[in-house]
This record gives sequence, C-alpha cells and structure tokens, in this order.
Amino acid sequence: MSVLQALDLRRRSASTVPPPPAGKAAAVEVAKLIDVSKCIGCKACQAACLEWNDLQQPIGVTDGTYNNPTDLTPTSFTVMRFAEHEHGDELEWLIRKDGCMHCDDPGCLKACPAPGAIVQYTNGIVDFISENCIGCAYCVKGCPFNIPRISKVDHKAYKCTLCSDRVVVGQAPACAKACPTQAIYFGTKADMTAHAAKRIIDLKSRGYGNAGLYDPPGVGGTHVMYVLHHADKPSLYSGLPDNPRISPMVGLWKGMLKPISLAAIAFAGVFGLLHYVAKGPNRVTEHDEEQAAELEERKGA
Amino acid sequence: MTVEAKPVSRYTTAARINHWITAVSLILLALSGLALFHPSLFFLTGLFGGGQLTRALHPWIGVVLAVSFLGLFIRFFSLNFWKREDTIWMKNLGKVINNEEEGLPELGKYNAGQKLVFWGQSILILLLFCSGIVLWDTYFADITTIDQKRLAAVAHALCAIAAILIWIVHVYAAIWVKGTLRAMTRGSVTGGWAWKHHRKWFRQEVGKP
Amino acid sequence: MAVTRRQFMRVSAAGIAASTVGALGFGDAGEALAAGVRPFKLERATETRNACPYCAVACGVLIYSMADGTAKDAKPKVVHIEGDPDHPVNRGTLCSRGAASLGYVHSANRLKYPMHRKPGSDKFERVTWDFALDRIARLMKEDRDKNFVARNRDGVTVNRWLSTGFFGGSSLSNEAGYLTYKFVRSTGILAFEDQARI
Amino acid sequence: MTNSWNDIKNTDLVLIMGGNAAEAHPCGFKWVTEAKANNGAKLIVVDPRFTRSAAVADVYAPIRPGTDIAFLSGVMRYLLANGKIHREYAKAYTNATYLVKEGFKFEDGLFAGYDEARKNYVDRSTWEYQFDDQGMVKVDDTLQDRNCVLNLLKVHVERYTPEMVERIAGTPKAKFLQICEMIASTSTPDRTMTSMYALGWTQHTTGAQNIRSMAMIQLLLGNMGMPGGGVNALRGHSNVQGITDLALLSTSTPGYLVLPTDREATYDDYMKSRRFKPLRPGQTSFWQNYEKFFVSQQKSLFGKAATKDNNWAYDYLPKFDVSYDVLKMVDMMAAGQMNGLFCQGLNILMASPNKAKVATGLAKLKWMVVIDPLETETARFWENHGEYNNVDPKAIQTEVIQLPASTYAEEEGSATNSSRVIMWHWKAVDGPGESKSDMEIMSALHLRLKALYAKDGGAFPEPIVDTAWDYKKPENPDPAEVLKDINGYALEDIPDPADPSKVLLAAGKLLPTFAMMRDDGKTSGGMWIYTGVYTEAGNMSMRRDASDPTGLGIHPNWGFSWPANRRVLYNRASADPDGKPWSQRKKYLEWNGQRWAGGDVPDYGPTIAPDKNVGPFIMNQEGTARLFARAAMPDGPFPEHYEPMDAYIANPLHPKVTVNPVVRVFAADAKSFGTPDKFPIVATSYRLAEHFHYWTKNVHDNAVLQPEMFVEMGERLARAKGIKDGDWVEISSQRGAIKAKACVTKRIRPIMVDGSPCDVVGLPIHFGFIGLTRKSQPVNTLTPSVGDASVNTPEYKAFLVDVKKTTPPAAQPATV
Repeated sequence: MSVLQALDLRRRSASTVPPPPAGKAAAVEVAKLIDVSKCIGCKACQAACLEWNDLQQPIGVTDGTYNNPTDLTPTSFTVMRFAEHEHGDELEWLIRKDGCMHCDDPGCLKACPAPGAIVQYTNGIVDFISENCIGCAYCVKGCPFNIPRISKVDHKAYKCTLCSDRVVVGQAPACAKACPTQAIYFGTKADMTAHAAKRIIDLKSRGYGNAGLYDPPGVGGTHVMYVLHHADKPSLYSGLPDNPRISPMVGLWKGMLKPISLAAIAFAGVFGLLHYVAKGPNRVTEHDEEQAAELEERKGA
Repeated sequence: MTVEAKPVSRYTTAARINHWITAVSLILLALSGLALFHPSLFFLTGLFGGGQLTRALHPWIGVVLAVSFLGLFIRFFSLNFWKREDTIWMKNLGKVINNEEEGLPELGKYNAGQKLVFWGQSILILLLFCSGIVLWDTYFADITTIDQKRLAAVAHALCAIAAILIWIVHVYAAIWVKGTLRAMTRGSVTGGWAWKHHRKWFRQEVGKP
Repeated sequence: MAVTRRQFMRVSAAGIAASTVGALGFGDAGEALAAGVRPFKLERATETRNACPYCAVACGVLIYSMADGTAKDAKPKVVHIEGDPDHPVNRGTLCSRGAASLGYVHSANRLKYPMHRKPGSDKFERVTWDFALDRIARLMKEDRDKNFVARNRDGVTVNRWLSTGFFGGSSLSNEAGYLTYKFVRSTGILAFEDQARI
Repeated sequence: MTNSWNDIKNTDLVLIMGGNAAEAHPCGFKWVTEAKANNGAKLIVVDPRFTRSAAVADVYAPIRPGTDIAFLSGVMRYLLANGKIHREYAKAYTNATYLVKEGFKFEDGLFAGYDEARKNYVDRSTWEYQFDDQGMVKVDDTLQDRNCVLNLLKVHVERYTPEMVERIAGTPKAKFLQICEMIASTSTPDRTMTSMYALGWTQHTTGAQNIRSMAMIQLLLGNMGMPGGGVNALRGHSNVQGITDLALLSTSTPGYLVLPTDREATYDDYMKSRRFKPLRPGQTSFWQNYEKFFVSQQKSLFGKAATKDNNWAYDYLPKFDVSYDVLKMVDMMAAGQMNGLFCQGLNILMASPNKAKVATGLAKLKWMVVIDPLETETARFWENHGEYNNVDPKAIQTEVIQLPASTYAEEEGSATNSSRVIMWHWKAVDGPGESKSDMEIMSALHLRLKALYAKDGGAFPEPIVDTAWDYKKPENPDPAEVLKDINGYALEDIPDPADPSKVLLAAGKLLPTFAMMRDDGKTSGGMWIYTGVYTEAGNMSMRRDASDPTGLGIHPNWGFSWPANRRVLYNRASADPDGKPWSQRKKYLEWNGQRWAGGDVPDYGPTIAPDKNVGPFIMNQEGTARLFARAAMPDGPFPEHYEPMDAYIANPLHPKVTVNPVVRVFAADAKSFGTPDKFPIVATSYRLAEHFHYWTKNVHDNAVLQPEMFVEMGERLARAKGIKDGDWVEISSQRGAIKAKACVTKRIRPIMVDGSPCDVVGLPIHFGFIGLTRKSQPVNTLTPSVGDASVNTPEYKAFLVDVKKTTPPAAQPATV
C-alpha cells in the first residue's frame, strides 16, 4: 500500500536522538477506562481483539477456571482474569481485563535495546513496531505489569497496541467498541478521568467506600485506567500491582549502568594508552638474554 | 655478539587453540553484548547480520565461550594458586607498572596480575553463564521469575563490563610487555623474557630433560 | 472526542528532522519522529448492514467484505464484523459470540456440498443438489402416501401426516420461516417444532 | 418481552431470576448497566450459582434449582401481607375483584377437579368466575368477598412464609426479606421493577407457572404496561421470536392462532369456540377478530383454493389430537413410529433431553434430512466418536441427507428480536461452495413435491398442489415479496363499512394495518400481527431512524415492532383509569381529551375515552389481567410449588403431591427419574457467555475462550469427593453419565434445604463431539425427558446427579 499511516512520536526505544520538543505536536492524550464494576466478564473484548488483530490463538484446555486462555500470549493481547473474593459471608467475583496499561513512562520502552522497536506516540499509546523488534525480551523485564509476550514463531514481542490502527482513523479500540456494558470506555485521558469520577460517586453510593481510579503515579500514570470498587487493594483483582513502578534493577540497568560502563571501558583503554606513552614498553634487555643463556648453558651442561 | 638463549616452550598447540577460541568468542560476545547494551552501539548488530541474529547468536557464542574457557580453566587452574611471592609482587605493583620489576621475588609461570586475570575471568564467566541462561528466553523463559530475570540482567551487564575491563588489562599487558604475544602465537617465549618475568618457571623449564 | 488523525503523513518528511550521528560515528540517520501503524484494514471494504445470528437481542452488525485482489475471478469475502453503532439496542457493541462471528462465517465446519449417507455406511458421500432434492421429495411422498391419516377413528377429517417430523431453525429469517411453514403445513405434518420450546 | 431492551433503562429495579442476562444476552444487559449508572437502579440476582450477572448485582441470593414458585409466592405473600401492592391498579386492571365459583378449592397440593387415574384435572368447571344473568362476571369492588380473586390468592400464598421459602428454596430468610422489601418499593406509582428471565424459568415442569408468578407480582405492583416494568423473556435465537410468531410449532398457526383439533370437525365448530365474547361490560376482547385473521391467513396459504364454499380450505389444515412437541416427537421416534425427519438448523441430538433416547429414535428413522450451515452431532449421530458417541455405523440403517445452508451474512431478510422489533438485514457475500439459502431449499423441496403430486397424485394432494407459491421467482423468492405476503394485501377493493360506496383500500394494495383484514376473502395476509410491516409506504423493517423523541427508549421509527409498531405492550395501563399517568416520573401515555397521546402506539383503541371503562388488557375477554388464570393453565389457576421430577425432597407443603400432578410422563420414561438416595446432588444446566448453544463450538475464537466441558461445583462438595480444579469428574444421572473437568468455585455454596445442606453442580450445555472445542459427551445425556405441564419445555434446569473423581477420557490430555 502506498499510504502509510503514521502517528507522531513522543518516545522511541534505544533512540540516540532527543524527542521532539513538547508542544510541537500537541496531540491530545487518549486513554482507555476499564470500569471493573460494570464488567460482566463476557470476553467480548477478547474476541474483538482476536478478530481485529487477526490473531490465531491456539485452542487450549480448561484448567477449571473461567480464565481462558489462562494467560496473555503473543496471540492474546488481552485476557479476563476472574478472582473470587470472600469477605465475611458476602462473595465478590472480581473480573479484570488484563492487558497493556500503556504507561506514560513505559518500562518496556526503557528496557528495549532495539532502536524504534517500541515507540510511544504523542497521544500516549505505547506500540511495538515489529519490524524493529529483535526478540530479546528486555521489554518483559522492563514491564511492571508483566504484559509483553515473545512469540515462539517469529521471536518478536507482542502486546496490545491500543488498536493504534483504529485510533489513527478516529475509531475506538476494538475491545472498547465491542464491550456490551461499556465497561471499557475510550476517549481523551481528561474525559476518561472525569467519567471515572462520576462512576466513583455512584459506586460510593452503593457502599463501596474505597472506590477509586487506578492511574498509578509510579509509572507516570497510564493510558489504560481502571475504576476499581476496592481501589485501596488493587491486588485483589488477580494481582494488579498495588504500586507499580519500573523495577529499580531495570532503572539501574538502563540508567546509570550504561554510561558508567562505557566510561569505564573508555577509561581502561585511555589508561593503557597513556601508560604506554608515559612508561613505554616493557622490553627484555640484552642482559636478560645473556643471563638466560648462561643458565641454559649451566643446566644443559 | 652476545649469546642468544634458546626459545622456551610456554604453550602447547592445543592450549593455544583453546585460548584463541576463547578469545574470539569473548570478543564476539563483547561486541554483540555491547550492541544490545547501549543504543549507540546497536550498529554493531550489523556485524552479526542484524538485531534478530545478534540476539539469537549471542547466547550460543556464550556457550562456546563457557566450554572453551572450561578447557583453559582445567589446563591452568593448578598453576594459578596464590603464592607468597604473589603477595609481595602485588605490594610492589607500582614498581611493575613503572617498568621497575627488578628485585622482586622470582615468579613461577604466572605473576599475580595474570593470576588475578585468570580467577577474575573464571568467576565472571561462571556468573555470565548463569545469568545468561536466565536471560535466554528462547529456551529458559519459564524457569525463572521476572524479578530474577531483572536481577540477572543487571548482573550480566555488570559482569560483562568487568570481564571486558579485565580483558583490556589482559590485552594491554600482552602489548606492553614485549615478547609476550609470541607465547600465544608461536607457543614459545625467548629465554630472556622468561628470565626476566618468570624466572622460577624458567629455572624449572631449563632443568627439564 | 479528539484523537490525532494524521493518517497520510509521509515518512520522508519525518526523516528530515532526524539527523544526529550516532556515538561512534555510525550515523543512525532517519530516526523517524513518527512511526507507521498497521494500515486500517477496512479502507477498501464494503460495508453491509446485517444482524447478529445468535441470541434474540439480534444486535445490528456491520459486515465488511472485500475481494482478494490477487485472484482473477475473486469473489468478495467477509473480512471483519463489528457492531452497528446506529442500532438502538446494541449501539455498536457485541458480545464474545458476536465479536467472533467472522469465525462462524468462515468456520472450518461449514457445509459446502450436499452429502449423502447410505444406510449402514460409515461415511458421507458428496452428491448433487438434484440428487438430494429428488431423493428427499421421493422419500417424503412415499412415506406420506403410505401413512397419511385422512380421518380419525371417529370418522372426523383430520388430514394429518404423523410419520414424518420437521424441526425448524429459529435463526431463519421471517421470510424463510414463512416458506418453511407453508411447505411443512401443506403436507399435513403435525410434528413440527423449532427451538422456541427447547 | 412485554417491554423492550431499550426500555430497561427506565427501570428502578431489575430482578434477574430464571435467567442470566449478563452471560446469555450481554448486549441487552447493557440496558441494565445503563439503568444502574443513570437511573440509580438496583440489580437483584437470584440464581443457584453466583453468575456473571451476580458479579455486578447489588444483591445476590441463592436459590435451589426448581423452587422459584416458592420464592415468588413468598414475595406475593409479603406484598399482600404488608399492603405493598398498587391497590388502585390491581383493582382496576386485574381480576382481583372478580368472584370465583364456590366449588373452587385447593387442598393437599391439588386444585378442584383432579382425577387420580387420569393424572389430570378432568373437571375444571370450578376454575371459573361467577357470572350474572347477562353472562358478565360478578365482582366485589370492596374486596370483601372471600371468593374474590385477591382473597383467594391471599389464602393460597399464606403458606409461603419466609421460613417456608427458606425451607424449600434455601434462600436465607434475611436475604429473602431484603429482596422482598426492595421489590415492594416498586409498588408506588413512581417506581417500577423489570423482570428479566429466560430458560431458568421455562425449563421446569412448572415453567409456565414460574412466569405467571412473576406476572402476578408485576400486576400486584402495578408494573405491567409501565416504562421500566414488564415481564421480559430474553429469548434464545436471533429470530426465535419471529419463528414462534410464524408458528413453526406443532399446534399453532402464524400469529398465535391455533390449529383445529379433532373435536372441531367443522369450520363452524372451530370458530364457535373462538368468538371470545366480552366478560365485562364494554370490553374490546380483541380476539373477536379471530376469523378475519384466520381467513386472511388461509388466503395467503392457499390462495384461490381457499373459498367461502370450502370454508376457506379448513380441511387443508391438519387437526391435532395431542401436542406433537419435541418431547413427543422424540418419544415417537424412539418407539419406531416415525420414518422421516427434517432437522433444519436444529441439532436435536444435543437439544432434546435424554440423549440416549434421541439417538435410539434417530437410529429407528428410515431417513433424515439435515439442513444446516454447520456440521452437527445430529447429522453424524451414526458416526463413531469413541466414548463420546459410541455407536456402530453398520447397525444404523437411517439414510441421511445433509444439505448446506447459507448463514445470515449470505442472505437478506427480516428477523424479529425479543423486543418484537422486526428488522431487515442485507446480504454481504455468497455462501461457500454450493450452499443455498433456506428459502431456496424450502422452495426446491416444495416445488418438487408439488410436481410429484400434480403428476402422480397420491394421498390428499390438494393442500400441497394448491399452496400459494405464486412468487415472481418461485424457485428462489425475493424475501421482500414474501414479507409482503406475510403482511397481506387486498385481493379485491375493500369497501368502507360505514359507506359501502367508498373504497378503503384498492385491490392489490398492501394492508396498512390488521384492522383492514376481512373475513370474507377480500384480504390475504399470512400473519396478522406483522401487518403494517410492509405497506404502500415501503418496507418498515428497513427503517433505520434511531431517534428517540421522548427519551424513553421507544425508537418508534427503527424497524417495525409488532403489533402495530407498539413498543410496550399493555401500555394503556401506564395511565390510571381516568387516563392520567400514574405518576409524572413514569409518564408514558395519557388521554389528551381526544385520543391517547405519547411516544408509543397505544395498546388500545386510540380514541376510546377513559370513561368507556375499557380495560387495558384487550386481548382478554375480561379486559383485565388474570391473577386467577381460570382454566387456561392445565396445572391450576394459581401457581403452586412442585418439586422437579428428579425430586430432591418430598414437597414440604404437601408430601403426598410432590411433583406437578399433571405432568405428562411417557410410558417409556416412567423409570427414568432419579432419586436422592442414588443421586444426592442437584444439577442445573446453563449457557456460558462465550458460547451460543451448539454453534460456536465450531468458531475458533469462541473455542479459544471456552475450550472444554467443565462442571462447576462448590468447595464443600469438592472437598468431600477429593476433587480439585481441573480434575476429571464423572457426572451420572438416572439417564446416563458424562465426564467433565472440575471447576471448583466459591460461587456455588451448598444451599440449606429443610435444614441440611444441598450441594448443587452446574453444567454448561455447549460441548459435544463435533466442533473445534475439545470433544465431550453432551450434557443432555443426563437430563430427564419430561416437560412443563403447560407447554412441554424440557426440565433441563433441575435434575439429580452424583459426581465422582474419575480418569480422563481417551484422547484427552491428562493434565493441563
């Protein structure tokens, strides 16, 4: 196709050029809001995602839960996670759509060594550009939410694209479009935050005193947010991280360690050079040779 | 005309081949590893046929290195035990660096610096191998947790940098101390070199039938 | 809702701005400031308004079809199905059945040809429509002529045929349903049911 | 549905009981979510399992499968005892004030007139009102007479105390009372409750009475005909409403007319019982028009061959002696009484209870024709699939012809959703291979049969030869032409009854409304309730104006809602007897002095003034709704709790009459019911959000989302049986046994029945031995072949089983 659709970038993995100045492309930030309190776990989002993205997820087996597939895979960008939570005599079935959170400060992008394999558009979407992906799985280590999966077929990383191909033409992501109860909402981040506020008021009126918005500051906020009835305990929802942030290990690895290491190598090289210039080579003298010959003669004799 | 001492055999052909396999794989590992370590060195993946191939080859080269280095280790570990003279040598490292090693105790086949290189690389390669396995997602993705992988990534990077630094010392020493390189190319050193740097070893070698 | 819609931006334009040389002299020129996203796959597709075939909410769907450009006598194929946003009930949404219904249209288990299984056989054999339809008409007539009940024991005209039954589908269109009704009722079949009861 | 999907947004309280809308109808459930988010509505879910509907409910209560009438009668008792009824509504719009005959009684589980030998109510004469000399029902507006319906009802439900509800249904008393209180809150004119039910109510031997119970509650609360009210059947297939309307049913003809029975030897006999004279002064009794609808229908079916002289081809219709419903058909097949069978998009091997019986029946057929877009278990019932379908093909002599049908994407036409809205869909592509549309297949079969009879003659060829198939392309009619045939048109000029010199509608013109239908053969029309769908103004089912001027979710210009484009049935009842809305908040229709005005088409004479005292339930002879059903229900004028046929306990209310006393049990099935000593666990079958019946197991993505059969069980039962998640379990009933993976869950808790815990297991119905999902033995291997006393819907929702840990079936992975 001659027409290439493109989105402006805010960040680009393993890039040696600085991002364009803020304001150059003052795109509106988008966000997907997942209202867990409205979610009926019907998996329409999963089906729509599989269909739109032409994913061929193999047919598995059941493990005695409603989680199918049981985990994210390179061909399942989103899965529903079902958690049965008992408090007192009451039961809650907490159902959460899991998938890429599109962090504002994406750990995957930070970890990625392949230039342009992970990009963040100015609208906030974090996308994997497959042709640049080298399959190193550093993104897996970078991600605080355990999202990217590496394909055993083409050895590339895959995850939710927030349907960047739909968003670029003004369509909502396939999951949000499909969601029967509009538990998945899509729009500008500002609108989604405002919508969430209304939902939280409704939930509080129904006795969920700790209802709130999950937009974790540890990763700079996310472009996929949750309305939770128990925002005080995100981990109730099949292990949603209570306070996600890019691991300090990854911070060290992809931060300080890089310049320090190169500097150390450079220093070692320069030190050698200077030493050689200053002190010169360590040569065997003729006297040494004579001493050696003498010894050989003595022993040999 | 002074008397020329006969060359002294230092490394067998097998040992030299073993060394060079190790050397080449280490260099390739450093190049491919650095390519994936720092974006400004990503261009080095071009040497390996691109990012995907670099990612795929690096761990296999690592396996070659590990096996090869194991050979070296078995060959040389007994010669690398620490001796009293090594401590004295280390205390006089300044003199050594200033090309003033006269008056230091006579040394066996390896000086303290070489021994440190040996042990350093032995430990680092072991660590690199283990952390490398953890990071080798193609085959071993499921045996560790992501947190363990993160730790492994940092450890792998740190060890690799340390190994590269040691390698620089090792190479520089070979360049700086003239007459060293031929030990690994031709397998022998001159008698004078042996007298000067490893006199105790030289005395033993000369004494052999 | 405002979303960036810059679908026709060209890569080369982005390339101009990116020119920094890499750290060790190898220029990584052309680091784009924009990245290509997957092309929107419905651009050339035909949109048809239809209704989901499954449950009785009967959600409005849009069926996108497209001819495969490579084949000479290519017939359009369905490439995507999503909810019809104009439909007052589903408002563009679909459940996991409807959202996956493309896989129904293209199911590996779709029937393509009339098949015939002879008594005692362990397989279906492909037959022509003519064979199948003639055979069915004959079998019907044979059974009907033999077992038609014109009068009951009390002599009342009942005109019924009880030895053949008909299960009709509840996903037929009303028009197909009415033709089915006409066809079946005219024969006197009383054992005539659909999914309404089960 | 009496109301519509969109109308649910107007409600204040949703009761999902006998259904699981979030899973079975997610896009319809959207309107529950809307009501909750924007109307402050609360959601109650009553279900044996904590379902995905329960996951978003405000209140969930457990109930033992098959005890809904006990629960609902308990609710009625609460409402009546606490005065929480909409008294004015009940008095004006129901038969609450009507007097019932003196001899009517209910004792020890039986109503008056039961014949023990014939297992039936042979004398239902006391299930009737008292009439005056004019033939009008006697009423007591003071509600003092002990024989008035409301007082009889009070007495009848008095036994259903909260304690009794807890004993029978296992719903904890506190929960039950909490729900009663919430329901009672909608007895005020400004609040409504909507009831959403599906097969969880219908698939019981007391199915029709389950729904009646809810209808009675809604009537007591004044929620019928109200926005956000009603009794709403969610329904199954995309056009099950349309196909039911069109009467692909054994005893019906299109538009809820009824086939003649053996007792109606002549046309006059038939019409005599269908004149439906009003039972109260001034009532409409709309069924008085029956003959107009019937004659028009006969003209559509048989064209010129239907004449006044041959009583509109009355004898062309078969007469029925008994109902030949699904269960009866299977019973006949299994008894070797059937030779031929068509399965058009219906997978009977999976769909009818007691798979072994169905398989036996299919094997006794001489021939079977399967018309389907997909491979089905039925088409391949003769094929050996190891332990999933262990048959010997050689021993099965049934000839099978399988015809490939097209799907919705490959044909155009109209379908009717459960809101009764008829909507057109357009063709996108051709079907695969040689597949043909059902219209083409039906036409081909009809035309071939017709040709054979025209040529060779045979048994009574007339109805076949004379069937009107005069479409422009008879071998593949244009759907629009068929819809016109259903809608109807004038065969001759129709004169104005007021002024016979004027022509109301010229010959050949489409009928604008069923009021235009005539009983003199001047009109043709396949189904009166659809008249108006295709008029001279065009195909109304194609209308796509989604606007909603009133904001009440009426969408009057989207498609066409039968009857007469009416969106909420009985909507006259939304206004009080004086024609004023019961409350401004729930304003829907009102009398503006000249006519009934509002956003919807009145379900009423549009210009009948309130002072005429015409009741809002115009389809009834009384003009009012029936709290007391007269003789319309075979198992009693009031609902009564009876245990399922696989009875878990003796009925605590009347141990001598444990199960529904008038249930039809075939001789062949007499020993097929389970008892709790051998099968101590209650099972219920259900549908999953990820699958639709037995189709989507052929769809890859749905197979991904739910790949394999499982059985849901509570932790207590699993512990007792040593079963863990993912273990293989054998589930057995009196009818057979299947294997399934265990899904151990907190969502099913033992239900305390009569003081001791009752374990419940749940079985999804979707999995079989054909499809992309893992092979499984169908669940109907377990279910009993018995149906509802009124309409014979099989009892899939409550039966007895036992479970035990077992080994994996062959060719299945041993572990996950």
